[in-house]
Amino acid sequence: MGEEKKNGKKLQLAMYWAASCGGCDMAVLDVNEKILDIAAVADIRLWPIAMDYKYKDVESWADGEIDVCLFNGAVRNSEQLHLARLLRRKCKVMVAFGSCASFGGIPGLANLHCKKTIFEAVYGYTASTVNPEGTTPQTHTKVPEGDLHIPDFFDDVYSLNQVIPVEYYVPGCPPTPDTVMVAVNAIATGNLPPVGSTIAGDKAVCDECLRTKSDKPKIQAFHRPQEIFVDAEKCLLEQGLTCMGSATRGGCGSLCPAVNMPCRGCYGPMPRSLDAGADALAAMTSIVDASDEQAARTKGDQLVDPLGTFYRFTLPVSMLRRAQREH
Amino acid sequence: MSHFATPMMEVPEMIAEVGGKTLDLCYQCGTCSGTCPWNLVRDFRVRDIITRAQLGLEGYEGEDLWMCATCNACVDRCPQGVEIVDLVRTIRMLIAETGAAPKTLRAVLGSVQSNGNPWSGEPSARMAWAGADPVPAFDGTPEYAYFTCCTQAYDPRNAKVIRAAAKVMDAGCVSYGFVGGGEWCCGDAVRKTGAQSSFQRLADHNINLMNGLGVKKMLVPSPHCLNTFRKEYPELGGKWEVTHLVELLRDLVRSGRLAMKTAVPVKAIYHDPCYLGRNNDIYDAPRDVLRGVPGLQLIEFARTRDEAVCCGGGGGRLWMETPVNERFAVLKLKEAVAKGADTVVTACPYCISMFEDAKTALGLDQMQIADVVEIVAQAL
Amino acid sequence: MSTPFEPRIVVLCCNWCTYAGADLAGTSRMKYAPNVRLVRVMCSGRVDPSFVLRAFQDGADGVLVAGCHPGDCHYINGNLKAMRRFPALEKMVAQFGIEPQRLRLEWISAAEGDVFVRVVNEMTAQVRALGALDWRRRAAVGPLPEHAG
Amino acid sequence: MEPRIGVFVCHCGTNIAGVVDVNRVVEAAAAWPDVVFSTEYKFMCSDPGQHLLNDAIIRHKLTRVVVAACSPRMHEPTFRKACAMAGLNPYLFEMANIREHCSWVHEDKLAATLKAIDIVRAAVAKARLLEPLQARMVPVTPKVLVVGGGVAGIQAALDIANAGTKVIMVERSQSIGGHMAQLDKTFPTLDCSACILTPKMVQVAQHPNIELMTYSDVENVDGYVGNFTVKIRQRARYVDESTCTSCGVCLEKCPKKVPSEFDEGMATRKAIYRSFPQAVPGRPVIDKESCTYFKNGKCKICEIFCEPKAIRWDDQDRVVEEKVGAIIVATGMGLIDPHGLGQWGYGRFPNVLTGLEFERLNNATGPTGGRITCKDGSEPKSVAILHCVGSRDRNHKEYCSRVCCMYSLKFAHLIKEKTHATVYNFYIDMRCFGKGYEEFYNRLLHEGVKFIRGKAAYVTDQAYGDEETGKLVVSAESTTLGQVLRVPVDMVILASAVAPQNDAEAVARLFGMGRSPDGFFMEKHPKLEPFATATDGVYLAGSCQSPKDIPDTVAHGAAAASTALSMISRGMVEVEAATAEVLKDFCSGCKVCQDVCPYSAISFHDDTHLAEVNASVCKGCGTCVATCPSSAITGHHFNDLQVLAQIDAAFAWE
Repeated sequence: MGEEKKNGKKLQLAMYWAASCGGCDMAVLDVNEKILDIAAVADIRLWPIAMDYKYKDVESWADGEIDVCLFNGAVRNSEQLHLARLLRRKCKVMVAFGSCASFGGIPGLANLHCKKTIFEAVYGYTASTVNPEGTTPQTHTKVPEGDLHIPDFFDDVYSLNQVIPVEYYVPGCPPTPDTVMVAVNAIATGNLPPVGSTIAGDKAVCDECLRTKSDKPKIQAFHRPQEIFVDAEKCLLEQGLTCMGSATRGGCGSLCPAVNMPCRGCYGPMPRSLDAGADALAAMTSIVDASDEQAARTKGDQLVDPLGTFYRFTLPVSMLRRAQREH
Repeated sequence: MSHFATPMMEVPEMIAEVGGKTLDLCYQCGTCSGTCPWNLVRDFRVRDIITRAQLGLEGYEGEDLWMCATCNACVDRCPQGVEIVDLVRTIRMLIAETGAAPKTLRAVLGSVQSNGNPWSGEPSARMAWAGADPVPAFDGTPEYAYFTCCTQAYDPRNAKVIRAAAKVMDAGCVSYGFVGGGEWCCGDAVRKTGAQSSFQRLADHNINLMNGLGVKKMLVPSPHCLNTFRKEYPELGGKWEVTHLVELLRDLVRSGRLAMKTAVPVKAIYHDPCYLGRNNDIYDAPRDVLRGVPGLQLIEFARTRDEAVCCGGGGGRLWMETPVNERFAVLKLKEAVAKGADTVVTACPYCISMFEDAKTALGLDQMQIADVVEIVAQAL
Repeated sequence: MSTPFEPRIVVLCCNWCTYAGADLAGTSRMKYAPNVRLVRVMCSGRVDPSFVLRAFQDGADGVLVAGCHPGDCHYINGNLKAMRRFPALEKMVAQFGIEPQRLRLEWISAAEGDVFVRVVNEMTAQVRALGALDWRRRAAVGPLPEHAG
Repeated sequence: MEPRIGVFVCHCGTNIAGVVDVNRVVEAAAAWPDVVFSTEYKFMCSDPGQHLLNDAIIRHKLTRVVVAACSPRMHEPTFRKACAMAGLNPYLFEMANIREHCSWVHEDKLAATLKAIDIVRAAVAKARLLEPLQARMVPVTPKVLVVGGGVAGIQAALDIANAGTKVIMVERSQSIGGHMAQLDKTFPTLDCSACILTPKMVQVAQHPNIELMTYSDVENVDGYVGNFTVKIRQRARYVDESTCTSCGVCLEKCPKKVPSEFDEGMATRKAIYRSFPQAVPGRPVIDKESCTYFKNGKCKICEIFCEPKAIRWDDQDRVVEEKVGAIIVATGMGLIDPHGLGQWGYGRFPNVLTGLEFERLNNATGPTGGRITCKDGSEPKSVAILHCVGSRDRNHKEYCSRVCCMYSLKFAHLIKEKTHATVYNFYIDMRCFGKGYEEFYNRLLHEGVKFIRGKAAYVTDQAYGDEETGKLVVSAESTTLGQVLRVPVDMVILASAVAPQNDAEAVARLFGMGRSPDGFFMEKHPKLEPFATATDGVYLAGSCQSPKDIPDTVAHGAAAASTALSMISRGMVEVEAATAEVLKDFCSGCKVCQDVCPYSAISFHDDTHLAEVNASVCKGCGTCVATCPSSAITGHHFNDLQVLAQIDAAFAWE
C-alpha cells in the first residue's frame, strides 16, 4: 500500500455496517477535521451510511480491488453474511471495526436467546407490539406482484472473524477518535502490525486510569452506579462498582472511569485472556470481603446480572459463546 | 443334637439379604447383654442370639428370640453400631415366615388382619370411647389430626387418657380433630414381631386414609405410633409432621396457652417410655410439663432418661405372658414405692397398661398410674 | 442412544486436600463411579472460573470444584477465594442455561476419602438423572447457513 | 522443536495390572502425537524400573516423561530424581495416577482401563507444554522450635541440642514433664516414672543449647521450611526469674487454695504455685485468675515473705519473635471427658475414677501420699478396672487408645501390692504387643487378678441383694461363660480413652497441619514418615500424632529430632520452583493480586506501576494467577495452557 501511495494511487477504502447501531460510522466522523486527511489519502468506495451505493457496484469490483475494508457490526442475518463474504473477496485487508465486529458486541447478547424466542418477544409480547395474527417475518412471501425476499435471521450472532478471515481488529463501542486515527495512520502509511493484531493497548484500562487504588483492594458490597455517590478519586472497583477496567484492553484513555462511570469492557479481552467474563468474575469476587460461605453468597447475589455484566461485549467470542437454547 | 455345632452360613446371608446389614459388626463384647434389663430378673443374652446368628448356629431362633422388648438400650450403647433391635426384628420376620411365632402373638396378628387392631375390637367401635359427647372430627381444616392409638381406643383404662387429652387440647385452644375411626393400628408391634406383610397392609391403609383426609400435621398419644410414623411411614408415602402429645403440651405450657392453676399434690416419679426417650430423644418435654404442675413433686428412678429401664411392653411383649417376678414394671413399681412415690407418670399407652397390671399384681391400691396429660387435666 | 448415558465429570481439585482425599479413597480400596477425571491444581484458589467453563465447553456433563475445608487451606486461605468466586459463577453458569446440579463446590479433606466417594457417587447419580449436557451439540453455535453466501 | 514424550506404564505388581489392561494403555499412548516411546514395567519405582526410565530418556532423546503409576504424592520425587539423573530437567516430568485414582477404586476392568487411558492422555497433554524450572536453594536457620515439654519434646530437644543445634522449647504450663510426670510407675518394668524423667527435665533446663520458655504459647507461625518466624507469648509470671531462688516459702504462705491441675483436681495448690515439687523450672508463677491480690487488691502475703524480693506485680506478657528452621510439634494427648460416660457412673459415684486420677491417688506425691483409698479413707476390698471406656466405641472414640490394657495391668499390680483388694479387669481383648508386655500380663494372672472377658455395660449403686448393698455394682456379660455378671466392688477405675488435646484444631491450623478423622495430627505418610507433616519443616513427636506409650513416644521424639536435624545440617533447603510470575507487559497495576496473596509475596512498584512476585516467599498456590483480571500472572508448572490442555484431554470427548 505504501508502494501504491508513492505511485500516486489513492488508497481504495470500503466501509460497511452490519448488525450495529451506527455508532462506529459516527466514530469515523468524530475525527472531525482529520476526516479531510483521510479523504486526501483515500477513495471511499463504499460507505452506506453516508453515500448511496448498490450491491451491484460491489459485485462489479474485481477481486482484491479494494485495499482496506473497515467492517463494523456483528453478523446476525444472511444479508450481512453475504456482504461479509463478498467484501472479503474484494478487499485485501479486512478490519473488524468496533466491538460488534470484533467480539459480537451488544448485539451478541442476543445469544442468550434464539431466533424463535426473540421473534416471540419482538413480534409477540413486548409492550408496544400489536400483532393479533401473530405474524412473524418470513424470508419468502408471495404477493400478486411477485416473490418478496428478506434476509434470513440467524439463531446466533457472530463476530466477523467467525464468518470470514480478519486481518486487524479496532475495538471500541465505538472506537475513540484517537484509536481510529491510529488505525487510519497505520493503514495509510503501511506501517502495519502483524496480522491478527488488535489496534489498541496491550495493558488494561487501569493502566490509563488516574484513580487511586488501595494496596490491598477490597470490595465490601457490589452496587450499581445509580445506587451510590461515587467518590471521584477512589478506584471504582473498590467502591463496589463492577468496573471492567482491569480485565479490559486499554487504549480508550479510560474515558468512562474518568467521568465516574465504571468501564463496561468495550475494548474487549486482554491479550492473554482465556475468557473475558471469567477474568472479570474471578478478579471482582476474589476480593469481596467475605470470610464464610454465607457472606460470599450474600455478596455474590449482589451481582444482579453477572453474565450481562461480564460479557457485555464479548459473549459470541467467549468459551461458551451462547446460552443453551430453550428448546 | 451332637456335642459340637457346625456353622451354617446360609443363615447370616439370609439375614443380611432382608436388611440385617450390621450383623457381622458384633465383636462379642457383651455390652448389649450387660445393658439388657432382662438380666435384672432372669438370664437373657441377646449377644448369644447375635453370635449364633452370625455363625448360623442353632439357638438363634429359639424362644429367647421373642423376649426382646425392643427397648433399644443395647443399641444405644453398642460400641460397634450393631442394630440389635432391627436384627431381632429381622430374624423374627424370617422365623414368622415359617409359622413358628408364639401362639399368643398369632391371635393378636389375626385380630390385626381382621379388625385393623390388636385388641379384637370391632372396627366400628373405635370411637366408642367418646360416648355420646360430640368430639371434633378431622375434615382437613384443623391444624392437627389426632391419631388414636388402638390401645387407647379399646382399653378402658387408656380410653380415659384420650378424654383427658381432649379436655386439655380444648382448654389450650388447639386446632385438632380426631381421625375418626377409620384408622388402623400404626403397626409398630406388628412390625417388631416380624409380621412385615401385615405391617405393610396397615401402613398402606393408614397412608391412603390420612393423605385422603389431607393430613399435614399429626398428633399422636403413643410413642410407638410416633416412632413408626416418623421413621417407617415416610418412605412408604406417609410424610407428615408428627408430634407427640407431650411435645404439644410443653409448647402449650411454655407459650402460656395452657394455665395450670389447680394444685395436684402428688409425689410423682416419671418413667421414660423407651420409644419416646431413647428412640426419639424426648426426655425434657414431659419433665418440663410436670415441673409446671402446681403442688407436684417430681422424683426420678435410679436409672433414668437414656438409661431408663423399660416397662416390658414393647416388641409384642404386651401380649405375651411374663411371670410376675420377671416383669420390669413390677421391679420399677417396687422402686417407686421404696422412693416414696405415690404416682407413676408416663406418656405411653403400653407403659400405662404394664404399670396398671403390675399395680394389680402387687396389690398397690394406693399407687396411681397416670399419663402426663391426665395430670395436666387435673391441674387445669 | 443405544448405550446407557454415562456422565463425564471433570473434578478440579487441590493437591493437598481433595486430591489426597481421593488418594485415601484409593488406599482404602473404596469403590466409586468411574465417571470422574481429576485435574490437579495446587490450591482451589488456582481454579480459574474459565477452567470450569472450558470443561463445559469441551463436553463435560458436570464440574466439581473441590478444596480444603475453610480454615484448613494448605495456603492459609486460598480456598476462601474459590468460595468467594463460586456464588457468582453458579449464577452465571445458570444464566447460560446449565442446570445448577452440574456445578458443585465441595470441601473434602485429605482424611475424607469417604466424603470424596460419597460426593462423586452423588454427583454422578444427579448428573446421570439430568442427562447429557453435550454443550457442542445442544448449545454451541451451529454451522453457518451456506445458502446465504 | 516438537517435544519427544516417553510414556511408562507401571503394573505395580497386580495393584494396577490386576484391574487395568496395561498393554492397552501403552498401545493407546503410542498413537498420540509427540509420544515417541511407550512401554510398561512391573514396578517402575524399583531400581530396574528407574534404570529403564534412565535408558529410555537417553536412547530415545526424550524431552518429556510421563509415568503412569501411583499418586504423585507418593513417587513424584522418585521419578523427578530419576529424570534428573538422565539429564532431563525434573520439571519436564508428569505423573499419571492410575492406581489410587483408578485401579484401586474401580472393579469394572474395561471402565478402569478406559479411565486409565484418559488419565494418561491428560498427563501427556500437560507434559507436552511443560517448561524446565530451576529449583532454588535458600539457607536454613539452624535452630529448632520444640512445642510441648512432655517426654516426646524433651527427647527431641535433647537430641538436637546434643548435636550442637540450638533449640527453643515452648511449654504452656508452669513446668515441663507432661503426663509422664504425673505417673508413679511405668509398665511393664515398674520403674519409677519420676526417677527416669526428672534427670532429663533438669538436663533440658541446664543445656546451653536449649532456651526453655514455660508458661508460654506459640501465637503465630510464618514462613516456610528452613525459615520460619514464630511469635511466642510468654505469659506474665509475676515472679522475677533472675532473683527468685525457688526457696518455696511463698508456696507455704499463700492463703489461697485452688484445685491442682497436676493432681487432676484431687488435691489443691496455691495461687502462687509450681505444678509439682520437682517442677522444672522450680520458680513458681502467680496464677492471676486465682490470686486474691489481683481479685481484691489486698493480700501480697507472698511478697511480704519473699526474702529475695522476687515478686513483680507489674509483670506483663511478653511477645518475642524467633527465627527457626524447623518446628517439632509435641503437644501430647488429652483424655476423653469422662462426664460424657454416664453409664459408668463417673461424676455420680465418688469412687469411680479415671485412670489419671488413679495415677495421682497412687503417687507418693499425690493427694493421699500414695495410699490407695476410697473417698471415705477406707481401703477398698475390691476394685474393678474397666477397659475400653470410650475407646473402640462408635459412640465415643473408634480407635484403640493403645495404652489402657497395659496401664490397667499396672494398676492391678499396684493395687495388689498395696492393698488386699480383689481386682477385676473387664476387657474386650487384651492387647499386650510390646516388649515384655505379654509377660507382664502373664505375671498378673499369676498374681491372682481376675479377668472377665466382657465389656462393662454400666455401673450402678442400686443393690439387688445384700452383697450389693453399699457397693458399686458392675454389670457385664462374661462372654466366655455366656452369662451376665453383676460384680459388687468398692472402687471402679475407668481406663478412659486417650483423646486429642482440646485445642488440637487450633494448633493444627497454627502449624499448617492436617488432622486424621480421629482428631490426632496427620502424619505425612502413615508408614514411612509418621513423624513428618504435610508442611515441610514441621515434624510430629509423640502422642499428638496418635496414642502412644512411653517407649514409642520417646522413639518418635528421637525420630522427629533426627529428621529435623538432617534438614538443618544440610544448611540449605530447596524451595518451591513452581511459583507465580508477573508478566510486565500485561500488568496494568490494578493491585487485585496483592489482596489475594496469602503470603504477601506480591509487592507493587509505584515507579513502574507494576506488581512483582517475590519468588522466595511465593508458595505457588496460584490464587493470584486465577484472580489476575488481566491474565498478566502466570503460574509456573500450573499455567493456564497446561491446565486447559489437561481439561481438554480429560475425556475422549467424541
